[in-house]
Amino acid sequence: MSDITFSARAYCKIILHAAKYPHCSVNGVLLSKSSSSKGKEIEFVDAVPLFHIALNLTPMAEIALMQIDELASQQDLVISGYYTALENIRDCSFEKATHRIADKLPSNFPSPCLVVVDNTKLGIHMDNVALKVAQFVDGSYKPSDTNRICLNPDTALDVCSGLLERSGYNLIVDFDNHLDNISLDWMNPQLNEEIDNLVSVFD
Amino acid sequence: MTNVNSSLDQLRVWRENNDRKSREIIEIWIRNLNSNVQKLGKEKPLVLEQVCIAALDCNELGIAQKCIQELYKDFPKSLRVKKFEAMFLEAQEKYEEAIEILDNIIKHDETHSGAKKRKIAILKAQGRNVEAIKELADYLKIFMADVEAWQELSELYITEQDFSKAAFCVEELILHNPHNHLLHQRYADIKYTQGGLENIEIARSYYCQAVKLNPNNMRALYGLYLATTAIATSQKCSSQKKKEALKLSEWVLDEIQSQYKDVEVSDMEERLGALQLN
Amino acid sequence: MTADLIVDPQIRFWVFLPIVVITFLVGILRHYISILLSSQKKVEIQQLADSQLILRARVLRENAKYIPKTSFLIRKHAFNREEEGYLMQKRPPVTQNMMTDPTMMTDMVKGNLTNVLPMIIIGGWINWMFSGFITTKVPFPLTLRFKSMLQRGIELSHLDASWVSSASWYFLNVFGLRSIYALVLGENNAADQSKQMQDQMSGAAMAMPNDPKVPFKAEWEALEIVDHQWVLTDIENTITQSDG
Amino acid sequence: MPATLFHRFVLTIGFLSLFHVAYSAAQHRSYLRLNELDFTHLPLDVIIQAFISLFVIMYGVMNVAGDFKEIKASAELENRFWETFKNVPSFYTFSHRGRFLNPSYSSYKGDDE
Repeated sequence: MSDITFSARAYCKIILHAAKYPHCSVNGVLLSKSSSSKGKEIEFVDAVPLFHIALNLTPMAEIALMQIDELASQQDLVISGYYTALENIRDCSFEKATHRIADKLPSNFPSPCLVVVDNTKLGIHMDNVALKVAQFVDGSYKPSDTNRICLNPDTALDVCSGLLERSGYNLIVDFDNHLDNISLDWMNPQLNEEIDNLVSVFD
Repeated sequence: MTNVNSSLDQLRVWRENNDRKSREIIEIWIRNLNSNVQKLGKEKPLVLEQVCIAALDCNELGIAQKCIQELYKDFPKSLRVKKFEAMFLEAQEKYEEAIEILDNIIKHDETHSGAKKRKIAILKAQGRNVEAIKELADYLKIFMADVEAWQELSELYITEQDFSKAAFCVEELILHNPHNHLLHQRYADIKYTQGGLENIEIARSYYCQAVKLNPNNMRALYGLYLATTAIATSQKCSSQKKKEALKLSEWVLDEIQSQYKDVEVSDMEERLGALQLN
Repeated sequence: MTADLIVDPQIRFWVFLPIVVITFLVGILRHYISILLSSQKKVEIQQLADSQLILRARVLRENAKYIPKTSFLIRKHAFNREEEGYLMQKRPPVTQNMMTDPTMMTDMVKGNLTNVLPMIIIGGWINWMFSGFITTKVPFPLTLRFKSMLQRGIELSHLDASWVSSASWYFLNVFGLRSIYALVLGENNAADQSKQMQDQMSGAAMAMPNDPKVPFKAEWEALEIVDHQWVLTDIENTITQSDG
Repeated sequence: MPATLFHRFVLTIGFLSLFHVAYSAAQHRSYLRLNELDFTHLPLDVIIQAFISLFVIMYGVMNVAGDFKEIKASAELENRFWETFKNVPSFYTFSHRGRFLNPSYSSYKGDDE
């Protein structure tokens, strides 16, 4: 049974965001199709990287969520997950990863996911998914089995490695970057193109 | 030779800005400086230290070792170089040995703040944030005017979500550097996160100050918008206050829009429209 | 144009310039000798903490207007509390006997070696070598009282007071080259003798073990009378107005 | 704005001209002394040259000395961002993801695995 699916875009953005700021904790939100919001099956089609500076302060998160929500709803997407990568390489516990955004998600989406990057599994050439997922069931986040996680397409890992090799992390823009320089777009259109190209190459 | 000079210029800019561009620094080192260590001139120790830290950041232990050796050649007895040796051990997660070296330094010179800071950093690296906070607070009882330490303490408190103490640390930073818009904005962020009408009003004032010091601080503009709308929609406020807050929020929205005027980002109107709906 | 003295140009080359060069070079030499002899002064951690405390108190006093009133009051309380306030803490009086502490003795000997000795030797030598010359003239008239200062070694009661004798020229150089040393050797150099002289004058106070009580008391008083006025009270209106 | 060769040249010319003026003034004084005339004022051309060289020097110095700083105390801080401001070198830790991006580092080998 595999019912938590990450698209190449979502997966690459999470990993690249973690790779761009190796010495910081980073976070962001995951988007899925709003039509698929039934049951426990979920497919994350995109990710929006949010912050790498002072994650626990809320004002900018509020602003970011407002804007993301607006844009997502236009594309029939909904914020359905929260991802984070913790600063310390040994840290990948869900307790430290919880965040106000993760606590608020259930009001927006029935069974959202909390995703933590497993720092120990990272590498330029990855052979398995470096994520840990907890899904919101019955009032709390419960860790999900790793074999429930899968990637779509299967080549997403190769795409991600390809991006890491050519320093693709310099392309990714998170909301903090946008606030420092508003001409950078946190929707990452350029990176999306790059990912789509690579996906078609590996197909 | 021109390569070396331009590399040194680039490194100097990053050093002075505290930029932690470790990957780029290592790239420059390998490409231009590694074979020209003797040509670094006056800046040699500074550059070596910078490269050493960057190398430890990227786990390039060979490069770090070379830097430390070069430093030892020039300053065989320096405690400062010894500190880098401790950091080298740290990067390999040999924390006990690192602490031993640091303790030696402190025994030698009781006032060596660098070594004491490294010991706190080791606690942080081990994930023992609470102990790190305690140690740092003790450190600040002696080195009360150490701005760096106050800043680190504020970051630690924010990660531990102890916002009132984080606010105290940022206040201390503001006292030392009252013209820095970043600090005012951070203080307001913390106050806003704490919530409650009183705190949000303080947040509004500090966002204003940040905007006044730097009209292009987007975080402060957005924050000011949030704070004013929160006041305008609050039930506990007098109508006079609400009216003022509303006026201010309209002004800020105009400012935000004019910031985005020359920027080509798709769907900008929708993004800003999301603000107005609330 | 009355009674204009013409000074022999030879004096310029054999008295005026040599004195400048000698004093300058001696200063440089002294700088390096004192670097060689100087021993790293150990700072006591308590002293360091005290100075940081005073710095923080001063910063608080000066920039208090940038933080909210409650925050200021918390800090003021911490500093000025009756019993345990930072500025009220009692220190056991530190008494250090100069004779029992060998490092202090050597420091004193070294200080004398680098400061007083060369001063006497070079001064005496200059007086002996170059005595009795008129070297230069200050370009403005001076009253008679300056004669003892500017015309040391020349006992001519009719000479205009603006003429400078060689011995006085030496002393003018000793004191006047300070900024040149700062330029050549950098700030805080040891060649600056006049600074050393000032230290010697207040030497008694400096040599005493550093007692923080007095500056603490001053800082305490200053902090007591600070009237907290928050600068951000009316900031909302000022920014909307300033930007039109 | 870096000091260009041109501005250095202007500055040198200015100083040379100023020294020339000083020398002319001294010449004038000695000429008066030799002719036993009383000093009233310097000749006009000397004064004019003095002023011109003054302005030339001012122009040169302003361009050679480098950029002016803004008078507002906060002006310099406007170009600082949290991106760099948050970095405190003496508290850097190295137990982070940095190592996995090192190509020679295949995967994390912790002793707790």
